[in-house]
Amino acid sequence: MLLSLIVFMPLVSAILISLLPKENWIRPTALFLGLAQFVVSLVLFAQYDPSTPALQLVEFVPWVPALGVSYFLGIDGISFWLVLLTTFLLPVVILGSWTAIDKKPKGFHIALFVLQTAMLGSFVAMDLVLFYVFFELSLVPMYFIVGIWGGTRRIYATTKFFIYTMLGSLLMLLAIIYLMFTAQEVLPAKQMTANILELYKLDIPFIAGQFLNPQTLLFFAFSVAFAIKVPMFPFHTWLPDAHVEAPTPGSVVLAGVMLKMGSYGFLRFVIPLFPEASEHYAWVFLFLGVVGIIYGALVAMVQPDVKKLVAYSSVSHMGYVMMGLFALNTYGVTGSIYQMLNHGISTGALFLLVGMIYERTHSREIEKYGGLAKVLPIFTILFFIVTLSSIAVPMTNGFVGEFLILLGAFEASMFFGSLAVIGVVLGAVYMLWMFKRMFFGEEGELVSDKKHPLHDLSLREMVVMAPLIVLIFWMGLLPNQFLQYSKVSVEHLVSTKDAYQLSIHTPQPESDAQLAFGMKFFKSVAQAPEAK
Amino acid sequence: MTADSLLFFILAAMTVGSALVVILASNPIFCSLALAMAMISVAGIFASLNAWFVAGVQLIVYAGAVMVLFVMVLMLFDLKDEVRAFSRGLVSGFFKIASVAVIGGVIAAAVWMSTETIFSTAPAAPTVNATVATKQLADLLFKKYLFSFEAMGALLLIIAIGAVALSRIEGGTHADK
Amino acid sequence: MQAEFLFAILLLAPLIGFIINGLRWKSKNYLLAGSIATGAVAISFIAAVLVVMKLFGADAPKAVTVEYFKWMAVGGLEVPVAFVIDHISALMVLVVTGVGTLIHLFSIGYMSHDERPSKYFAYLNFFLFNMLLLILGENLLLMFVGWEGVGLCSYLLIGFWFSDKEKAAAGMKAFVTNRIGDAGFLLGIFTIFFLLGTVSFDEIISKVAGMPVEVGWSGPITLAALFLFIGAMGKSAQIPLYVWLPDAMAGPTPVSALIHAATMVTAGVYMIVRLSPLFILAPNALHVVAVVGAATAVFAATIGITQFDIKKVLAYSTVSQLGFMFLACGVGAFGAAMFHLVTHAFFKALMFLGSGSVIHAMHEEQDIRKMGGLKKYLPITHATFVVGWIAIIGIPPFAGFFSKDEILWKAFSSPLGHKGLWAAGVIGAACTAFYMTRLMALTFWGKPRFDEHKTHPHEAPPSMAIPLIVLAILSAIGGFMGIPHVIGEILPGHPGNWLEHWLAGSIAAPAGEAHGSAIMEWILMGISVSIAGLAALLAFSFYVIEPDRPKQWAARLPGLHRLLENKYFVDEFYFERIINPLVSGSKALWAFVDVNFIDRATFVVGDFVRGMGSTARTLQTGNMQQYALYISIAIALMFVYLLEGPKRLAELFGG
Amino acid sequence: MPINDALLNVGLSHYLILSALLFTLGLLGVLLRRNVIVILMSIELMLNAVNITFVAFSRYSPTANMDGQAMVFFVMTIAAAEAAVGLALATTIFKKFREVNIRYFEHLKG
Repeated sequence: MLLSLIVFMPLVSAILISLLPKENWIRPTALFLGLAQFVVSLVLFAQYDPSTPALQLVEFVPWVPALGVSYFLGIDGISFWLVLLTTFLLPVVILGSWTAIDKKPKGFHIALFVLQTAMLGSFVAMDLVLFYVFFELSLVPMYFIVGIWGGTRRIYATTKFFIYTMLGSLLMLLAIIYLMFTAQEVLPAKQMTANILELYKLDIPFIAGQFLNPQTLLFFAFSVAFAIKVPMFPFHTWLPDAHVEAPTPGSVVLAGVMLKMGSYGFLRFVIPLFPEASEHYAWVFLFLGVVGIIYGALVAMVQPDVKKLVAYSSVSHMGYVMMGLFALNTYGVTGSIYQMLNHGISTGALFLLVGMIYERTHSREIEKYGGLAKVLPIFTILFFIVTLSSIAVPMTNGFVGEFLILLGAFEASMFFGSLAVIGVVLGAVYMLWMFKRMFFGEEGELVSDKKHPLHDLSLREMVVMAPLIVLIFWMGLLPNQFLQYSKVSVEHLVSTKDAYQLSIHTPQPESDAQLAFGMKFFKSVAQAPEAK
Repeated sequence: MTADSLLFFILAAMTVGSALVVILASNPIFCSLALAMAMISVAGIFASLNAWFVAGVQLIVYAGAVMVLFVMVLMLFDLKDEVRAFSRGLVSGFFKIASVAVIGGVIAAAVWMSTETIFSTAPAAPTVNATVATKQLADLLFKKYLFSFEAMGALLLIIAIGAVALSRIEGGTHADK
Repeated sequence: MQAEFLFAILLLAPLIGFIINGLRWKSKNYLLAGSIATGAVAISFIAAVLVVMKLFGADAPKAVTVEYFKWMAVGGLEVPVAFVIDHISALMVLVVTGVGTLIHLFSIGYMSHDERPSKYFAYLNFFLFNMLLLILGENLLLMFVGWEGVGLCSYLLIGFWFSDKEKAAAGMKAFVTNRIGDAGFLLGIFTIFFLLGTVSFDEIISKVAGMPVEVGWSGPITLAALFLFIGAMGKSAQIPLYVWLPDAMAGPTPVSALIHAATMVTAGVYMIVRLSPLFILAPNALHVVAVVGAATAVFAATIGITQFDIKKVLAYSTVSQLGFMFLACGVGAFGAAMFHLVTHAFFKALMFLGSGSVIHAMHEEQDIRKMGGLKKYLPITHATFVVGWIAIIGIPPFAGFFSKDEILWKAFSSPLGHKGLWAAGVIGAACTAFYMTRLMALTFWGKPRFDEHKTHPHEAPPSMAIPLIVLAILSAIGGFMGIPHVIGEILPGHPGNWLEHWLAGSIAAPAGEAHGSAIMEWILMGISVSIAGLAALLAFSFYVIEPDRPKQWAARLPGLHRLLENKYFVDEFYFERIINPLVSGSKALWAFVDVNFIDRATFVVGDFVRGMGSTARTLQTGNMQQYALYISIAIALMFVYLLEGPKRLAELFGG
Repeated sequence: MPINDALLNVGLSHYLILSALLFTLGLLGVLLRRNVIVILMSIELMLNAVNITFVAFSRYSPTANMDGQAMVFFVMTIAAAEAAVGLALATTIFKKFREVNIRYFEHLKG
């Protein structure tokens, strides 16, 4: 029941919020509910067993038996951190948008919570149709978040976002239906099914070098859907628009979690379901990943709008994630999972910071700033730390992910791996150049404006940033504590990807497990360094 | 030509002729009068088919009640001769007539082709006494189709209320806000 | 005491200093901040000494290693947080913490008028922490952490006065240029890891021990060595990545002394020495190292001749001296490289601090054309600077002589060496002697060229003078740790080459016979010293005896002078040919690929759908009769279909 | 079927063809006329055509069943109801535009 609780608690919260009579109750209630669902998700630490690759905390209820569709939830090392990242970011976002969202706060928070359910659902759904439902459901609240609380071109941006993503997922829907029918024909049960564990057993025909064969077509149908969501290089143009127009919390959730639904999809569905095609066409994704890294960095470099710069940096960072995934080795995949978390945290933090300065000056144009370091020292320090994380300086989280990805990519293909390293340089170029122009030098017109003096971060804003900063260093200094949760699953995936199977883990009844969950949590953290 | 067939052809000619007037006359009053005529002719047709009761109802309900309604509304509007009785558009007009012709033709062809096989050889059922026939009809309506009959009643009630409500709305859907 | 404990103190003391000063970054109390920072480094130094002591003695271990916890463990990659002090890192850690302490001490006085002394000391401490990580890290990855960390601190310290756009830009330039090197370093790590399956130095060295020497260019070890050398190029400012170092002089002068002369920039050399058993297997890579080193040595020295900023002269001098160290590495004389690294740390730190003292005295004036005759105002600074000057131009028995001469001799005699490399080294040394003498002459000697009534240069306070004196002593005697055999033999007591002995077990030596005899060594030594001496005399005559001569020569060789004064137009070249095209190309990419191509392509799809929609929309007029028409058409068609209309018609007309 | 026969023996076909004729005329009226009231009248014509069919089938079915006639009642009821609502709508349209042209129904869209 834990997973259902985690997934649907936000939905219940949304209903609760909708019943609130007074406007000024909404934010505290939302924050409380957000924190509550985060705390509930922490129970995962106690219930989750990192030593097995099997699916855990499984819930299975037939939904549409005739089609083999079921309400099937489960979690393993691949989705473990993504779930926690999602639940973690919600309270941060709510607190971060305390003053940024000034109209219709009720609707906004409802949308945020519904979105939360959709995102969590797609991370734990182990049934393709259920996954698809959650995957698509996530579009709706985001559509409204950008479309109602966004900037001036919000309608354009939100429509573009919606249609782009929708288009890809329709292809995926076709592929899902095809898979379900294939399962009916091929599997011994002779029954349609969307159960991913059953579908893993399919051996879909693949002919190397030919495009028109089932596995290749299915592979690309799924890939396009997820590549748009990630977004990978040629499908990325919705992202900068959506990010620039989205309100700060929207950007944070979009960059922090929603993009990961794409890369998670690759890991959960594309690679295990279509192993031959994945291997055969890995070079396409390595290539597009490299192009994304370099292209994103170059274009980010010349953006006049700081939010757009961060958005393009997302394209670059997600390029790393794609490279890591399609390195198809332990280093790359582990690095990718790590990089997903990093990106969620550091890009989320960057968007929050950009939002904070935007609230003060109502401008995002880099040229209008300058000399902020003198005026807003605390803001500068935080921004700098996040910048470091974004450009993957060692001892911050970014380094671990990027290093592992590059290591994996280098093993998979020396050529692409070496090219990707250029991104390391360019990343420093665009971030530091932006940093220099905004924070150093003479004070810009917005900064020196005596009529509107800038105030340094308030206590609330510091509280928002604190957990992110702590995580940046924690994940950078003690990565093993995080890596150990996904280690077994990743190794299982990589080593058996040609015949990937996932069993269901049935835990020994442990009566004291729930009681001692706090103890166990701290023990697991304390033991982390020794874990192999 | 027997008397029956003569009666049929006269009634049919009256029906079709008055229907033509309905759709061609430019003055709505003429239209309504022609419609009344058509109703009466149809009642005659019913009678020729031995459906005496239905023929009576046709006269009372249609030629009586419905026609009165039409005429009253027309009087209320005080409409003159219409300058343009028919809607515009040569092309669409052509399509309209063509499609109607096709429908009519196809139906006629269908009748032509199918009656032979189904009923033409079958003689008309033996005529029964009008009283018996009406009794049979009542039996059907109040037993077999009781639910539908009652539903009809409810429908009529709702329609009556709805019509009153609708005509009382100020400005209809375009009420000035 | 336990090694774990000592290492912890050694590493954490600067980190704690950083945290304390970092938390009170707003404080203007420079004395307190400086004391905390200096104390932290001093503690670190003491701990370092205590650890290094363990290496002495008859049955002393070759290295002291401690492991704290696993940092990363993924697949076959296991990266423990482990540290080692062996004979190489012992040398380095002592230099870094020792010279570091002195420079911290000096900084107290230097930064006394600054707005944010606490922040400065925090950065300085953090730098030291990272430098120690770099030096002590037991694996390549940990070294890389320090490697990037020192780059970061360098960025922060160069841009310390960030309100000045130029200085902020210099910081960024340093970081980005370093990053290019770091990228190479990363590739080097990858190559080594996939070749040997480990990143630990100990295991790398034991695994390469049995490997044959690679002949060609494409072998994995050669590749790894070249990748790593790219890293070294960035950090140690070699051609073509040296451009950041002269600009890095924008930072406070003690920073230049610590980071950009004594410690960080030598990290590349240190790394190569550390991996010498690997490099020695790739002679071709070593040739590259040697040639780049020699070229840099000459190239930077020639630029140094025409610079007028006191710190810029020293910066180019540093680049040039680093070139010497790489030359040494390239010819397989890793010991000589280490030796020069140490002596260079002494005398260059001394001279930077001296220049800091001068700048402090002249109220932030850095142009040597506006100095002159400072000898009488700054006697201590002058005296110590003279020691540094003699040391760098290589007059025996000062430190520079021994180390530089060993490099030159090895360049000549090593199996990997070449006469051309030797000649380049001698030219570099001559240029060094010339520009250093010029610097001395223009700064300290001759007549003052500043307004003596307005500017009153004052001698440095003791906190600044003490480090100068200590470093001067070290510069004077530092060379005796590596007395060449030929000299040792004629000295009383026959002192051996202690350094060579100390490093013997830890570094590799090139296979093959050294050529050249003791007589030859004497002759070459004589040649190089006399050439340097002549160059110094020439400079003396140019700038002290006949101050007009430089201008005459500049007029006589206008092309060369312009070329040198503008630093061979390298910065301009990079700017015009790399940075500008990159920026404008990116703008074009954005405009064409994103906006005009991808977006337009998606719009085409959208417009197509929209076009179909608006075509279909014309059917939906809202005209009820039209709708009725559609219904009737549909019914007609349905009837025709149901009654098999076409078939019937065919029957009707066909047969 | 010889023409004489067709004239003498009136059977089901005759009624059905009459019904078809009436129906098409009604349809033409619906499609071509502009006056809402006339259109309503045309609809009545079409309904009557259907009624003729019902009664004719009822009469000529071999088992003389009355279901067809029962249906006629329902159709008539619906027709009456439809006329009532249609005329009410026409009244509202007339109130607004002082005319009962069908094109004003275009304005009924939300």
